[in-house]
Amino acid sequence: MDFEFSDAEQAFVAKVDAFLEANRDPEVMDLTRENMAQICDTPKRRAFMKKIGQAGWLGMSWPKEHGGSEIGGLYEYLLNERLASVGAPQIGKGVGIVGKTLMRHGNETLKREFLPKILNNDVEFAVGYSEPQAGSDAAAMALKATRDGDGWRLNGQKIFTTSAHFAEWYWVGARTDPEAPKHKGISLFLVPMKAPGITVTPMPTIGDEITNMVFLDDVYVPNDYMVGERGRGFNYISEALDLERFTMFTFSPIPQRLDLLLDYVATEERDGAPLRDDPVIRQRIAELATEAEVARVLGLRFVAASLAGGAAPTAEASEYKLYATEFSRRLANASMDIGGAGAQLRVRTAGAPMGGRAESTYRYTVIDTIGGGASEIQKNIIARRKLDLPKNF
Amino acid sequence: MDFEFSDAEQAFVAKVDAFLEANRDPEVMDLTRENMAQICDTPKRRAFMKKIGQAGWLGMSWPKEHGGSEIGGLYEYLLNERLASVGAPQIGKGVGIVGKTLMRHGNETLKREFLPKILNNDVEFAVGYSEPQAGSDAAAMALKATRDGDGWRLNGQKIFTTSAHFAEWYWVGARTDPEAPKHKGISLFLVPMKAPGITVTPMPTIGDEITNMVFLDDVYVPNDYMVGERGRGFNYISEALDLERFTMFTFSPIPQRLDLLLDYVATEERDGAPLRDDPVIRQRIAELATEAEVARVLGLRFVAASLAGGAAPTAEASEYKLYATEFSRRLANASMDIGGAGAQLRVRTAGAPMGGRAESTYRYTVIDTIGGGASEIQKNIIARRKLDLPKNF
Amino acid sequence: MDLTFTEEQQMLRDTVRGLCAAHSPIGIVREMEDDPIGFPAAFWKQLGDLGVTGLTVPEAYGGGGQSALEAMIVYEELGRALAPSPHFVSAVLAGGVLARAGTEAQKRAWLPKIASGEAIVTPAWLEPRGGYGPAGVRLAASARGSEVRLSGTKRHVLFAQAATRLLVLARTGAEPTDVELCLVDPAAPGVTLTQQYTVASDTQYEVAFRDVAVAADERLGAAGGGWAVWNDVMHEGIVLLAAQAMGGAERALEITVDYARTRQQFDKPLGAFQAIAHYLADAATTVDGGRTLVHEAAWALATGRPVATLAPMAKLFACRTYRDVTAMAQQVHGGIGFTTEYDIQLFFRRAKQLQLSFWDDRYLGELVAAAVLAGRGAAPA
Amino acid sequence: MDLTFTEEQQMLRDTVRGLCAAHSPIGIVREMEDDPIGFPAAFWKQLGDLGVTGLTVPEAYGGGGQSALEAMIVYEELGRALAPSPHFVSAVLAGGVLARAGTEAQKRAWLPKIASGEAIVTPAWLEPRGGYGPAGVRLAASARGSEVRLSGTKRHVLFAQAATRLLVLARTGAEPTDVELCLVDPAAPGVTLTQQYTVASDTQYEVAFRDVAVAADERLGAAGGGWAVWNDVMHEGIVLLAAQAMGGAERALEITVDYARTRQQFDKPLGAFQAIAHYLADAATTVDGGRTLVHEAAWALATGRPVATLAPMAKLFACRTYRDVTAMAQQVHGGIGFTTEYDIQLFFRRAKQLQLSFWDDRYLGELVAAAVLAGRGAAPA
Repeated sequence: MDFEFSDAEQAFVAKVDAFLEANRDPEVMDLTRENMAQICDTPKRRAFMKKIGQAGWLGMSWPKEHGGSEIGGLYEYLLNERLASVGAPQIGKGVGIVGKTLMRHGNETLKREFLPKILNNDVEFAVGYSEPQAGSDAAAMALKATRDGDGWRLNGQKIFTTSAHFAEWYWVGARTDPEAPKHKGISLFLVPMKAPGITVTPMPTIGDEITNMVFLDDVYVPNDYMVGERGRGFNYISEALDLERFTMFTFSPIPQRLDLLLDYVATEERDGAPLRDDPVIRQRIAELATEAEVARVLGLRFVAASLAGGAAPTAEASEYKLYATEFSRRLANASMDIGGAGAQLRVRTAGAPMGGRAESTYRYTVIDTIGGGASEIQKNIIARRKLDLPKNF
Repeated sequence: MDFEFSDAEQAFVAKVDAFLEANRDPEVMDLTRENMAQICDTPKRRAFMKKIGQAGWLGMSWPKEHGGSEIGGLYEYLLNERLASVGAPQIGKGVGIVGKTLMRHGNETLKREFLPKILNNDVEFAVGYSEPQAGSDAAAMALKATRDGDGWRLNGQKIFTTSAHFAEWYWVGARTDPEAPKHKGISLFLVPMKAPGITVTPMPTIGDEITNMVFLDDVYVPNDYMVGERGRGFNYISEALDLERFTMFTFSPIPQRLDLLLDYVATEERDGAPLRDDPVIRQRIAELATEAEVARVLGLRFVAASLAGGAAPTAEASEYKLYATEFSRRLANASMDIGGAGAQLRVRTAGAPMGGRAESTYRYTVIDTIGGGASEIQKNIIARRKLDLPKNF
Repeated sequence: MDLTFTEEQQMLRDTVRGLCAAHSPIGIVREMEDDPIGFPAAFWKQLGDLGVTGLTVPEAYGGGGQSALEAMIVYEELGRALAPSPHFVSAVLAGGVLARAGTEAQKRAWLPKIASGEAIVTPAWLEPRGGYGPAGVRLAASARGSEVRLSGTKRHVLFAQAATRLLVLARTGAEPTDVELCLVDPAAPGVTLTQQYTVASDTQYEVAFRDVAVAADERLGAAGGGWAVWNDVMHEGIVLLAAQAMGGAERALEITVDYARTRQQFDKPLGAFQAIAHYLADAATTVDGGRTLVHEAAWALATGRPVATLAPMAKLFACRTYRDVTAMAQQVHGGIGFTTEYDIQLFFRRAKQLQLSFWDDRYLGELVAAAVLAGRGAAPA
Repeated sequence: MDLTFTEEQQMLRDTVRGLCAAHSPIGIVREMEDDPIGFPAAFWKQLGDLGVTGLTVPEAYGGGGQSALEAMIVYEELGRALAPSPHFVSAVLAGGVLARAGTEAQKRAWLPKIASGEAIVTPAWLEPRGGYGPAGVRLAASARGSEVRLSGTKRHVLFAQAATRLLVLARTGAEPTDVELCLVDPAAPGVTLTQQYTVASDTQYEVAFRDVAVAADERLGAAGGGWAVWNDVMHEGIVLLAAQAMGGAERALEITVDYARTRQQFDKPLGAFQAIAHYLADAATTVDGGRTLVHEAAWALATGRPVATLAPMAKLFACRTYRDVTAMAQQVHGGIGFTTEYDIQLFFRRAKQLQLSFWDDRYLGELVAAAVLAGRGAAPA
């Protein structure tokens, strides 16, 4: 039993930290963007990610034949945790679900076109699975793809496409076989975001950042840009989720926010009395710190299970995701309470406790327990996969 | 708007209190019996209840033609709350479900035999609905009643018959029509507990008191002792529940236990420091006192709705039952925590905080959120009846 | 026992609901977010014209002389509609202070204008690094003859830009309750307003006072009596805020129940999932319980019963319920509720703010504990 | 990173599980409830014979010299089986104190006997109206030459009737840490034992000391150093109790999941109701999280890392989880779980006791807060 990472892994973390120190830039590393810090939506952020690629840190888990270094997903996990800890953009969809799915199932054209660009961070992707009538139930997606000569015509609407307003390519699921069972009629496509017929409409969120609706009106896609086999899209989506669990919910923002709160409590006073001496606050701090540690070790447990190989550690992933995100919301709520009346003030408002991040986190973390499989979905998974209970819905 | 009872109602309460004061007896009024304080299982308790009858307080809600005083169910509610507040036995099954169902549906023989005895407290009943395979789903009861000449033969098993070890008569549901739909094949019978073929087996509980299994082996019941019409037993059971809501879950034990805790906090010290000065305990006390008040007014809300007449206030009853019983368990748990290491000590153990009732309540209240419709059942009812949501199970 | 409202009370409710629908519909509520004025002028005028603004101001000073029960009904409706107005700060708090502590001349000068809505008076109370109690008041009031001079900083001053006067809580000595109340023109020399942005996007200002002169006739009540007056007024005020919270919670729950009835997931309505149905049933229970508790507190106020226990209980429970119900509501709404387009987020953000404003859980808990432990066992050491 | 156990550790787990099944099955656990001795002699003998009792006692004194990781495995298994034994009080606490603070002669006299199980030494620590900290120790130790005399009352002394010696915490002066540790024969003149009955039906005594003489060679460690030793030993001990709690929670959850899979309600298994399934999924998550936290704390102990944060976190979280999981388990079991016939109530009752024993949530929370705030910002005033 060993709860620490190996010397080699720790050396890698130190190298990443040194890199981050050398590349400090408040526009690139912005903790106030909370969950959205991970996206590469500005030129500076893209340039930063290009440097990450130059350091050899894109494609670490890829096979050498495709330009990767085959050193295992754990390093990508460690990298992302460090990136997240300073609010820097993270490696994600490109080296993750897009690259890995293309390597396994894509045709040669797609591999040649996209894999080198991904490793060099020359392309940003947007992912389109969710639709207005298919939320937690992705297999219910309805966007239509109909045959048109040597290609397809896509018609319909996607929702919650976070990167649609800056990405070049759309990784999008569509129903190619309306007669097939729900899970078997879906195919995956790669479509340029600038393709005629695509309209992107921003959806502002209470997390300050935007997400997007994407309307596809008779968008033509050549058959070569179908990913893998027709009708197997849902399988690829599920497989990629399994492959990409390492990067699914970074933990670092939680200790980072807890530190913010602890430092606030350690230094702030109310009516001349230090908050740190307040027994009620001390009890709440103790609970939060303890639950944060539980969330952390549930993450390690899932990482360890992933490293062990074998079947995908579905229940471990769900337990971690459930606990960590529910805790994230509790922490945000407690930070507001401990911040008191001032905690209602927003980032960049004079005198806001914790730099206003108590407030922003309270709004941002709403999505934590929803995105990437809502808490209720995680509980369904745990009940069935781990506890072997009957279907409950 | 008026949150107080009328002058007449308050005068009645004062009269009851004076009666209780005049009849103090630790064997009759025993708060340590917690939920089971309500049963008349000893000669002294039966004698006490006979006095209650002599005071004219049995059958207050009964029509005059049957010996009642027609002054409304609210007085029975007030009486029971006062009885519960001192741990005295309460009026219950006899004047309640048995009496009221007999008056509405019983034949003349049964009315003549039982109604006067009930008013005089000359009979104790046990109620047999639950079976091993029919818990929350009472309509699933399976105990068989088969025709035998001019009567019936009962065969099967009941469970959780609390009063079986001292009652004279068994008010028992049995399936007379196995081919009928679940809710329509049940009939109600009155059977002497001493009838040949009845065996009572005690089931000790973690609430110190016992409940019982009752085995019926070819028990003969004359047809006259079927209550009302064949196959309508489930309707009678449901109707009686609606009629008897006033006495379904007495609130008084909650403020009584809260007082016990508040007095403990007000007088006890730890390491020389008064508990009452402890900010953490003060916060918890504030929450408990507030939630107790919410439980109380949810009870009043239900009482007020009952008094208003019209449809049975099902949702109000469920909200009160759900909230009050869940709170009852939280209060018990908090009393243990505030009592500290000593709280693990039982009633009649030297030095036990709150006379050991923190400990006993912690065990007893387990049944609060289960008996009389588990919390989950109450939530189902609220979701469907109040919120008009679809069936969720 | 009677938990129903009179016909007049029901009419008042309908009136206010109608006013909100007509003059502060949700689109206007959204427009007012982060606005420097922060409330719709037409709505405010209508509240004044129809006598709602002056509802609880004594009749002798142009008000309606109604009880806390009527005010509570108004606040349930304002809470449901999220309708922004300076009614609470001006008519309830400042009006309450003036009615209790003002001289006859001060009452005549201000109460009728407050009742009509013509004047808006808003308290300047909280300070950086200060709590909700008297010790939190540190802004210095130094005597210069019959004048006092104010120096210090206030925060969370609602609607300061639109205010006719600020009701300032200032410190006159070292004793905890050496607190003075006085009226200050926000345009007076030495007063600086800076808007501050909040989770509820309401309209708050930081107000800096640099040697601001206050004349004798702008000082309210006896020296050193300021905190007691403020504390009394707050006990009435928090019952109304509790009503506002329960109105908001009730409406947020309705919106969520509607959503759960219609939104399909895995081929059935969300509300057919037992987990979701049980969230909603729990919420319905705490909302009904909280509302009844608030009704009881308002009834106690209206009938002159003590509210040292009930008033803080009401705000504690109501605001916690509002916060918890809206957090649950966001979860049930899923991703779409995270977008600003849906209304549920308006409730979610306001709920947390209301919980932290005008006495938070911690401060209220202390009040409740003190009240329920009073008279039991030995006196505190 | 490696969260697995070695083959040897797995064998140790199997051995202890086997021992519990053979010598402390659930029927025996029930027989031991409220028993004046309180543990099965055969089980205790087997633990001793197989080296489990002495597992963590230094090899030089006849023990196994194993680490906290091995001890943690043992406690998970004892917790699963609810197996009663004086191992914790004797080998962990008293053994830990002796190993740290005993003279060579004292160690030679006691550690081998503790390791074999031949001697049982149990701490006499808590007192009426006292807390868990040093101030709670008020039993007076008055010096008479090289002897001390003890007068006072201890409570919650586990297995006192079966004990060879009591390890008494006594007060020698007014400073908080003026605490002395000494060994007292429970049969010595002036010592009176009274059994006390508990929620867990375990075996506790109130022990009264009336001018009880303690010879110099029965005093442990330096004067005034008693509390520091006790505090260190407790930090190890609570990690094992946390393991015991998680073992119990895990088993209680298994029992409940089994019940939910088989018990039918409304024509389907309980576990097919989403509300129930979600209770169980939440419980599985906190049990897995708690177990991993306890493993980390034990690993930190075993590798000499600091545990000022992790040890109290582990007991705080593990005991709360055990209590919450068993309360949920009772609810899922319904009426039948309220009868003593079902085993779930055995877990439910023990869980609450474990949470209140050997530092409760409040005390642990203070330790955690102190640890996580240490070194941040300004030093406390």
